Amino acid sequence: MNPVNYLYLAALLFTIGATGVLIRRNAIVVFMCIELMLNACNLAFVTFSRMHGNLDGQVIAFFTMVVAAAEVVVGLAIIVSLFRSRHSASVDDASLMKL
Amino acid sequence: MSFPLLTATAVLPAVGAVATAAVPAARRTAAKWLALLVSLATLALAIVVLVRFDPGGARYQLTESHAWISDFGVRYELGVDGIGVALVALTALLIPFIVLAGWHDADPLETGSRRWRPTQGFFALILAVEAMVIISFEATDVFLFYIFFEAMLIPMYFLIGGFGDRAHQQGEEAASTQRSYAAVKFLLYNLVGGLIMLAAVIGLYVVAGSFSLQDIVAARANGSLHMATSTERWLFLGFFFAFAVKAPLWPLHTWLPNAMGESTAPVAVLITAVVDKVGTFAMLRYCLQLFPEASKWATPVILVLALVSIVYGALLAVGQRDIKRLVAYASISHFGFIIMGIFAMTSQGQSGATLYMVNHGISTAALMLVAGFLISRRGSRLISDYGGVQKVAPVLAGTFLIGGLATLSLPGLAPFVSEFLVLVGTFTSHPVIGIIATFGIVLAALYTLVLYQRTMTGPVKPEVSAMPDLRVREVAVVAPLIVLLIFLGVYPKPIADIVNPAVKQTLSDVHKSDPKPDVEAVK
Amino acid sequence: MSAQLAAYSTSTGEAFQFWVLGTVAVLGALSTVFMKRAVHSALSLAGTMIVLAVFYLANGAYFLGIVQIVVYTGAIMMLFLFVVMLVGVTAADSLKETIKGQRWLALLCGVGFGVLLLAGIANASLKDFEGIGQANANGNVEGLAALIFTKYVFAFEITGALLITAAVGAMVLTHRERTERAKTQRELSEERVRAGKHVPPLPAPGVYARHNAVDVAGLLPDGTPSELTVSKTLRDRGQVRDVSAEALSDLRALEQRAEERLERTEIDSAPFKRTEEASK
Amino acid sequence: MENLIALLIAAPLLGAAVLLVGGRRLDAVGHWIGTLLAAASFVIAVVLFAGLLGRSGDDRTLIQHLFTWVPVESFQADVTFRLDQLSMTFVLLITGVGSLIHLYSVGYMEHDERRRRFFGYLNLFLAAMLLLVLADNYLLLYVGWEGVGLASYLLIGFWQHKPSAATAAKKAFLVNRVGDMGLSIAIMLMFTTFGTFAFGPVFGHVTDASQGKLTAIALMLLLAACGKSAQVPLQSWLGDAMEGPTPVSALIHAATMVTAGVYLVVRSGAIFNAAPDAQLVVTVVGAVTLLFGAIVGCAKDDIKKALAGSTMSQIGYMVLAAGLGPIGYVYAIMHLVTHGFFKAGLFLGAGSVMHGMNDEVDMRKFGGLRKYMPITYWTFGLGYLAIIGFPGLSGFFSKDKIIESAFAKGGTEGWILGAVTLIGAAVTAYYMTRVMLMTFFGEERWKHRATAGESVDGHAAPAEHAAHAEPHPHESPKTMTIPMIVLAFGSVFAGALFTWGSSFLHWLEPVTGHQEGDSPLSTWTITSATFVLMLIGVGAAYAQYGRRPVPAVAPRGSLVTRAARRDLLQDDFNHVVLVRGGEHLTRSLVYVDHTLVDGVVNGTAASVGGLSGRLRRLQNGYARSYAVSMFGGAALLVAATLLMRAV
Repeated sequence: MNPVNYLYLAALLFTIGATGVLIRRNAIVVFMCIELMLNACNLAFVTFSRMHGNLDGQVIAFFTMVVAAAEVVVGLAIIVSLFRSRHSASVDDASLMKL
Repeated sequence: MSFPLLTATAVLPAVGAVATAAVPAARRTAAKWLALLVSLATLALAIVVLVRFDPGGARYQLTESHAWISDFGVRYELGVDGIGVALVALTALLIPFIVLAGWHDADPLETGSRRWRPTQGFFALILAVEAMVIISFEATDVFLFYIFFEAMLIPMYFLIGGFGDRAHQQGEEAASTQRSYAAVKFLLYNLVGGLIMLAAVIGLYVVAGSFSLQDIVAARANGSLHMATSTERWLFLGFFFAFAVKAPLWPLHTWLPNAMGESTAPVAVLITAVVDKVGTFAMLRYCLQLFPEASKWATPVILVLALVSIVYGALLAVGQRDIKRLVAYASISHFGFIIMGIFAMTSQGQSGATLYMVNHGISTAALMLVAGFLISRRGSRLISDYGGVQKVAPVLAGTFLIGGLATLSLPGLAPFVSEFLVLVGTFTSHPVIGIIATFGIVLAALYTLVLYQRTMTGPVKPEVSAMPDLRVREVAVVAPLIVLLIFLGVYPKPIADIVNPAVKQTLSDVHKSDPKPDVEAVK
Repeated sequence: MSAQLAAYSTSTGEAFQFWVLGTVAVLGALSTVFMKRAVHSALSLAGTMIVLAVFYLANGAYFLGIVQIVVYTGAIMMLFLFVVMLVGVTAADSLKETIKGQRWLALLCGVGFGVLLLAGIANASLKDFEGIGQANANGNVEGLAALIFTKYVFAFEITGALLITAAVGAMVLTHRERTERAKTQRELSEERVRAGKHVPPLPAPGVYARHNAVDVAGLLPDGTPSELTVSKTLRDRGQVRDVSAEALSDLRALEQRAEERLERTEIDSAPFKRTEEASK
Repeated sequence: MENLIALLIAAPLLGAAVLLVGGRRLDAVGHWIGTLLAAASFVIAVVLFAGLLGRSGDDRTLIQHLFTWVPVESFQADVTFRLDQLSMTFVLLITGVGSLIHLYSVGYMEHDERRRRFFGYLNLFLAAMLLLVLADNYLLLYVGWEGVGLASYLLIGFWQHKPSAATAAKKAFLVNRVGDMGLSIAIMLMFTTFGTFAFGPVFGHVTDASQGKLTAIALMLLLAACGKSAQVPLQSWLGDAMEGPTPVSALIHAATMVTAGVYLVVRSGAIFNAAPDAQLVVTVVGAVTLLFGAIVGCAKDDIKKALAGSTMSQIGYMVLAAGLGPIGYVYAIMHLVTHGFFKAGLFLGAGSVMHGMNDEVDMRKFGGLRKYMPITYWTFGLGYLAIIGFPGLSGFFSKDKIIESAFAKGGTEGWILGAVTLIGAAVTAYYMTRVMLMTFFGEERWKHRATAGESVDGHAAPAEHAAHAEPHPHESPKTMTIPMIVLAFGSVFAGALFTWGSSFLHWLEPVTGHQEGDSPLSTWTITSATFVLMLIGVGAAYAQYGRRPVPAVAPRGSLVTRAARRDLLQDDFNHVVLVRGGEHLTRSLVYVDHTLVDGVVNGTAASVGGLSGRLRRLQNGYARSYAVSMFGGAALLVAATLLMRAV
């Protein structure tokens, strides 16, 4: 089997995640979908690193994880405070960017 | 590397602007004095430039050149020719008077009005405009020029929109709405022009590969840079449009009456006497030098438009009920003369046009500032609200009359010389247009004298019966201008000598020479 | 030594593993998106991540595989669950779309994007590949370390800084400044007295010794449940277990037996009446 | 000696500057400063005159070059003065009469609190007028030309509190501007034709220029002359100009400024000689104006307006003469000078009368004044005799010469022009006699009209001290009578002096050139014919106004009379055609500017605003829809890259 399949899988997962971001209203779920996309990317990186036979891809994936962790922390904090302030985790409720 | 004199003339007011803005609101008067001092210092520098400038010398003098955005060949290049130095001097000369005349225009309004008027901001903006105008007169790099040509709009926008006459006939609300309308109109008109010019500037860079005016002109002269006719014409139109909006040329003029009508008199003077000059100046420097062939190609149309401006502006001035708008339309007529002189393509026409820029600056300043003093006394811009002022305030009336006579270009006052030169210059190359333009002098007499008669003569209106005559500050503003008008009317030779060589070179760039008279009466 | 194998080539085993787990991963992803309850989404996402971890391992990224399990599935997803708990596992948010045309646009974009990606990968001819073996020759972790602490050291340091910043940021965001002094017990009780309701503490939940779970309402003397005894949260979530019915039936059964033993029939209805009167 | 020329102008200019800038502290002495400086200028003029007389006829031209004024390539305008016999004549007239009128004004304006300013303006006028006649090129002449226009504007409108005065001033300036337009076009034509507009070179090369251009130049100069000298069709301002104080009317609108047109034509003689068609037009204009003014003069009841009409007609004589070419130039100037004397005298007399009559101007409210103001009566009388050309007085000589020259033009033109001038003489006699009789003879119509003191068209001096009761006619103070007497002398003897051995002719000939025309009629015939016609005119007037009493209220009069009272409807024409039309034009243009030119722009702005309003809907604030667009964008990017790699 050709490891390119992993890439196909990654693409699929990424797309699913993205669609989720667009569809779901619950901020937490949206966030999860973002995580899903990140993971898809990681998979792609890892696969690439295998195909090129060097570890840089893995390093990138590693950094991605770290950044993702940081992002999750902050993002969840935001969600929490958002929920506190307006008692809902729906992204549509925070639609003040209107003109 | 000598002392960068030209940079100094621009930097000084810029720094002054920042400093003035930094003055705490409590020390409002300090800000005024600071602004006045800075403007006077700039005037001193400008005089130094004027003295250091050698009419017989190289075309561009006191030049400075530094690499700026090397990727696009944009350089910080300054240099003045005779025309530029004259206009720099004019700008530096007028600003102190504008500051002095606007001494109380930006004071906080009396209680009951919600409008906030940052005094030091007013003066800082004026200085900022001065800096930008001066540098755009000195720039010899198209891109550099363009930047300041556009940047000018920002302070002007705030000056127009932020500061109006303190008393207004239709009350504060209506006034502020009209003011913001005027400001936005001013901004949009000039921005549109600027955008089109930007396209042309980029196009020029694509074609010429350089932004340096001198390089391009030289390259065109020695044929190393060839422009396709159509390209040249499009670029010319792009530049000319922006300048015609700024100038303003009919039918792109309608922003001027609003802007001048709604802003305070000093700001109005700033618009018409200083900022708009950049437009006509740029026609002379950029349109003609960069695109000689296209300029000649467009001459007939432009002359006709200028002619329309002259007559149309004068006729509308006759029809105005509002003093400031009247002056504005008069200015449109005068700009028609200037543009006509530029595109007459004769040395008389172009020297006349340049002198016209200077003289019109001074005469309009005189007339408009006195009108401003008048308006500030009565709190109305309507001509019909005045009458018999001459009886109660003879000095005011007298100065107003002199300003008016200058506007109708009475011989002996400066504008006459320039106007006659423009007429002669046009007549020699385009007789019919010259003759029609001559009707302008009758119309000018009409609107000026009607204005004077309705406001100053006749029985004294009760509202003006208690009107005080000019105060010391106001006399200090007007008197020097009048002296200057008379002096330049009697002895314009100094300026003419500075301007003539530059005009001669411009004409040679356009490959034009004055038509010969039928009879060689003088050898 | 499957790891070594995996490092150099793809065995049929790996193929099999890919197809099985890949399906699982996709299903997990889909359910993440389409599950009504956030908790379920979280769990299915965790599942997907674990699968991915396995894939990492299969791709010879042993370190990442472990990290994936430990950090992601172990830490981050649990964090998610905590937040879900904080925010409240409210009734599932409806998947009904509120923004007009949003869903269709989303699907269109999604499908289009996916197709494009796949197409891109497809026509990027990636037939041959050299395994990770060389790189992993002297250990995957050592290899990574060698890279991270030499080539990517700055990035590494910066990410460290990022993490700290994030932590601080999270604290700042979630920290709530107390504006007024916290009330003491005494003040609270005095308040309650002044308010004049529930001067005594709320009744405890649970009935006798048979139920003492928090979700069981205490019974009034007549056996009907009292809402007061259950915490508000449970009430809101409708998770109160009502045991009054079986309690009554137990009672009845008890008395039945008592009668049988005492052969009392004429007065059998008395306790019932009493209970009924009481229940009125 | 040349250096004195600038002083001629400098003296009054200095006076103007001092008086106008000086402020109230000069109120006490202002008028004397002005008068002295005017006199000083006159003294200098006399000195120069003596100097010129000392020279031979041909080198009596002094040139003083002050500085280069406007140098632009071939356009070289210098401030250069040229004093030759022609300008000398004018300088003497201007400074002489000017000084006298300054003196007169001292008394006349005594009660006006703005007297200082008045003298400032008078000095300004002197300076400008001298500049006009001394200029050595047309551009400099143009400066003086408009300068006198300004001065006359200021002086006509001196009593600015009267709307009528302000309007009259404005009108005068505007009509003059039309003329000035002609002058400036003429200068441009000269520049294109000769490359210069200095007198010497232009006149020297006239012969080389094309006929058409010369005619054009000449006609444009004529237009200018018409504007300044109130010739048809630009005459309408002169009547209204009488709104100004009487000394102004005497100096500017009788003696000097209005004759500038004649000066221009005579000075440009070289050009006109080369353009016969233009000359014909000049004579026609002169002839028409001659009759026009005379007719108007007959109908006016306002003494000053009557005199104004006469001025127009007299200048008509001069212009006609100037149009005759070398035959007439000298006589045009001669009549100009004599007319300067007697018409100034007449105006001063009228002023004196008004001074004594509470500034009443309606002759129908005068009468029998000779007893009350004898000096005025005598001086006025002499002036009257002079103007009607009573034998021996100055008017007689100058006018007869013109009539002769008119006939001498030869051909039918000669006959027509001659006839016109003869008729003009008769009509002149008629209306002047009318003025004389209505003012100084007959019963005293000003008595017993306690109410009618209010002057007809508001000729009330600003500091109105006299009660509007019955006027008490009295002789004017010395400052006023002395100038009148001097001028009376002038009007009596000037003519004889000039013709004595045709001294004036010899004096001017070097400049203007002269040729004796051969008139079909002998001098005696013409003289006697003139005399007879004059008698007829006088007789008619006597029959109408001397024998029977003059009605205090003007009778309706015939159609012609009524038309003449309204300046032969010229003003109505102007009003209807120019003023109304202009108003409509400007109004409609203002409308156009607001709706069309501005409307286009505002329309664009509005449409853009609407469009953006719609686009705004996209910004619904939902993060997810933004995400959609972003994601879609990403998709498009991927597609683009793929396509790029595909192709």
